[in-house]
Amino acid sequence: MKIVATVGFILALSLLPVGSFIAIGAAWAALVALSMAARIGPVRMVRASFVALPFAAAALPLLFTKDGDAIGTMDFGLFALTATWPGLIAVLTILFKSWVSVQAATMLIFTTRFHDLMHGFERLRLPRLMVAIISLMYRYLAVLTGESSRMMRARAARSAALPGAKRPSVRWQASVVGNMVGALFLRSYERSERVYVAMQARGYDGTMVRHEAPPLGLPGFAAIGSVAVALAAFELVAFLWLPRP
Amino acid sequence: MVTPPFLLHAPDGFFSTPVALAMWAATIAVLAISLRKAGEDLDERAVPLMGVMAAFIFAAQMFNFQIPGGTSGHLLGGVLAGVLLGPWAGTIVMACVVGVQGLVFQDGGLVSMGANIFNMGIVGTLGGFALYRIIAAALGGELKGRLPAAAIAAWVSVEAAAVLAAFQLALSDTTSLGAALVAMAGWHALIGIGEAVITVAALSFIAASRADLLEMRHMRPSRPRTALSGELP
Amino acid sequence: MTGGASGAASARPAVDVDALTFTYPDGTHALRGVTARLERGEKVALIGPNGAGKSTFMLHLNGINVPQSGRVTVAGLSVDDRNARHVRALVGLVFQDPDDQLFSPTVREDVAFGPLHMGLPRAEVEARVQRALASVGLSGFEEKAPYHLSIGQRKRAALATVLSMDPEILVLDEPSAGLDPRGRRELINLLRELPHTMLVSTHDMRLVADVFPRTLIMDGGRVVADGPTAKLLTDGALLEQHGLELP
Amino acid sequence: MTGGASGAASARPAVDVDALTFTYPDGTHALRGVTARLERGEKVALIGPNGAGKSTFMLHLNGINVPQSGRVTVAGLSVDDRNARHVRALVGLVFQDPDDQLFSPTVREDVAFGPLHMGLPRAEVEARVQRALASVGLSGFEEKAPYHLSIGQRKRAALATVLSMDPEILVLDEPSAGLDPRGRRELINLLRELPHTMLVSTHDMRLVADVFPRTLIMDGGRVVADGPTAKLLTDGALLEQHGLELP
Ligand SMILES: Nc1ncnc2c1ncn2[C@@H]1O[C@H](COP(=O)(O)OP(=O)(O)OP(=O)(O)O)[C@@H](O)[C@H]1O
Ligand SMILES: Nc1ncnc2c1ncn2[C@@H]1O[C@H](COP(=O)(O)OP(=O)(O)OP(=O)(O)O)[C@@H](O)[C@H]1O
Ligand SMILES: [Mg+2]
Ligand SMILES: [Mg+2]
Repeated sequence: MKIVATVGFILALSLLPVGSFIAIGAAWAALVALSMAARIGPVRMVRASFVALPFAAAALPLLFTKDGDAIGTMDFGLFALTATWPGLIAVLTILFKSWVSVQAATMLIFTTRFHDLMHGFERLRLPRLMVAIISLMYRYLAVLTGESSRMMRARAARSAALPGAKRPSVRWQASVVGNMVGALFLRSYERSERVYVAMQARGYDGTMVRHEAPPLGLPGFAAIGSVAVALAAFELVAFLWLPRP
Repeated sequence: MVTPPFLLHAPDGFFSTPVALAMWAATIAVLAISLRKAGEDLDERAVPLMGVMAAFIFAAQMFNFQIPGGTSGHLLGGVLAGVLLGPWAGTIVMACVVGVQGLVFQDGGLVSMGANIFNMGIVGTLGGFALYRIIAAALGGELKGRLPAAAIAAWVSVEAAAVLAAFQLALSDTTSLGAALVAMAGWHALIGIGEAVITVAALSFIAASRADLLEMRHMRPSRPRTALSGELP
Repeated sequence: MTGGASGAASARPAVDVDALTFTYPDGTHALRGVTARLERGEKVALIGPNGAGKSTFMLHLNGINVPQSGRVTVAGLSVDDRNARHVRALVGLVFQDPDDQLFSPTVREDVAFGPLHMGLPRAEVEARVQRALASVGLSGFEEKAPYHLSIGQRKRAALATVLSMDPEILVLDEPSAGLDPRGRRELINLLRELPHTMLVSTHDMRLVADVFPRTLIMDGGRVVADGPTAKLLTDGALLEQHGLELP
Repeated sequence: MTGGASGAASARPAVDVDALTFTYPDGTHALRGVTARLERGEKVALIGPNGAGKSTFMLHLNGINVPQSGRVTVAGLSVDDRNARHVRALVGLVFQDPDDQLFSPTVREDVAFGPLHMGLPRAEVEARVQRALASVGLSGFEEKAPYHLSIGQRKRAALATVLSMDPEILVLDEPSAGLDPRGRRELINLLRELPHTMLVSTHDMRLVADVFPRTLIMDGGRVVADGPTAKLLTDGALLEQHGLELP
């Protein structure tokens, strides 16, 4: 349910035409209101959302490649870059859309326990094999990333340098990383065997028995329906009435 | 700060809706095939094996090394997953990795996830593995031939993912094709070298310690060695 | 009804192993003729150097390894491929590393895994989860992720995952590894209180002396000594010979 | 020449830690003012319950953690971000799980990692590898994969990976964990023979009594006792209070 709403929300955002800053702003305000209701400080959400920033670089060239009124020109001698208004608007649209989308996804994670997320996926007909793999993966992420950070720490502990000695080559370092990956693989592979035996010992024979996710029922469908209607209305308003530069 | 291969984890908003949905459709189709194919040659060990292996790929991506200039390089893992787990299971595992990264760690968006899985999981693993097989066969199929095959496949898989992402960005009108190609493909040509070195080192490490695990396409239970099962023959 | 496992078995030994051998596919002879017998309610320690075959032996008691030659009988039920599933409901096996045993996202799901796979109804599963957690002192931890538990708590949660299957016999591999002295003390008290028949492998001689009236020593795939703990653990020459030491 | 680390240092303490505090990013106050001093050549045990801060403290001695407040001086060299790499050549840190430490395809490459990283010439690296392996009794294992070693051998190989860096000070985290009694005995002899200044954390009270003349007890991020092992380990009330027990 929340998954559907979140994906719907992001989809609606991405359908918005270039320059719909007001609509994006409205969507963001709605999100912030929701997050207040769920008692996640907006600060936490905003902080989590900055992961999208590095990607901004990918959109920047657009600033210069759209035709239109020039804002300014940077002269690099050999060639000059001209930033244009439509370019600027396009870039900003992308950045805002992506920033608000990331916050929507963040909110889904902050308000939903992993366990319920998995139930959600089962309802969405994600194959059981994948649901089972993802829950196990999630469980062992902490264990294996713990192992990999201890390995990196052990490497750091031996990464001494004598004053004046030259730095080890990048190639050598990359192959050390390769060795560490190989070592971690063997540890993980053996772990998977032990986990399998532990599962077997408790009656596992190839099928994961779990409590069935409680069925969605009428209220669930009604909720999804109303979210869909709301998003469609939002979309319509954004296209037809809200001013864009 | 900027860990380059993760530029392949596009957040939402960078792909236009039609591009994102088309990539989702392609991804779902390929995953459905992979699930069926993987189901054919994996037994009841599949769940624990693939679950732990997905966590492994994720954890292995954490190992990094300093590149002069302040950034750091690390593994992406598509070809490695394909070689170790077989192409179909490897594809599923990579899809789970990219999926969890997007869903739980905001490393890549939800609507754009279809494209991200396609670029890294499917092209990287299925495509990378196919290339690996072809080259390895051409080189005679021995371990000596398989390592260079893995190296080439690893480099190509990263480069191909980057080029594909560049095309998707251009199609989405997010950026111009030329700029995207130069930025993504150029940068990832370097990243790909790191990927190749790491993949080869990892495979030769495994060959030195547990050659049996490289022999089989899908794995059977072998000797579990707990932290305490001491003296080996 | 397959063997009157609970009622009629009281006259029978809990575990009866006869001339058991086992060779791993790579040719390692891990067991070279193990014979042993545990009465109902007995608590027995299994000691021996690394590689003696202790873990391999324990995997036989619950049908994960099946005898290549010789015979294993648990509560009157002979362990073979056919009734391995039934045996697993009788014998609770706990592994050394709790991270291997706790593979679910929450403690509740982990403790419920065994009962669910036995096909029990929902209410019964929940009741057993509560009972098992209470008996290891972890009531209220149902929704916690195993990742957030301390090592001592994870060890106890691992024990709860098999207690919920209501086994008659507990088989524990190295339960005290990694615990600090206080955690060890708590474990010792817990093992003393549990009423089950128990076979416990360990390198911790203090634990052996504190909890188990009887001890088996394994070395080289055989049981090389079997008797009252008080007697074996004072026999310096015997211990020395098998790489062990006085507690 | 940065501090005359080897020659002039003999008058200075090997390790001098003053009012050290450390808080993890998640807000855990792991160290709340640790003060301690080790003279050159001293062998000191570090004991305390799980979570006392022992491992966190040890990571400071080699610059992996740098002091948030307070001061750490090793062989006259103050440990900070700037000379962390230099300090790592002086302090050999061995972690509990040898699998964290052994990440190369052969024992030789693992033992050579430290010296290679220090930029030493090839012949010198090889000589150090030989010396380090000999001192832990693993000569002849150069080409073996660490993966194929027994747990006791892997523990010793992990020690060799730092001995090859010729450290002045050895810092070992839980060296005896997981060893069977014979392996423990071998380790005890090895630790007795090595001439280095040593700080060793452990839960193994027997090991403490057997090897270390002096003991530090940590609890709650502080050093709560420091004195001759013979005196501390007979003070039942003190041990009890910090969740420890008599050896
Ligand atoms: N899966 C396996 N394949 C091949 N050999 C194995 C396997 N597991 C264990 N062995 C070997 O079988 C022998 C017995 O091992 P086992 O693990 O039963 O010993 P143990 O007594 O439990 O030792 P520890 O005290 O170290 O746990 C050892 O030589 C070991 O190397
Ligand atoms: N990476 C980390 N992030 C946050 N907290 C941590 C981290 N590592 C340790 N801690 C916490 O810091 C405190 C001290 O931990 P530390 O590992 O130093 O204890 P220890 O004395 O070594 O315990 P043990 O005997 O279990 O090894 C504990 O409360 C622990 O939970
Ligand atoms: Mg064992
Ligand atoms: Mg510690």
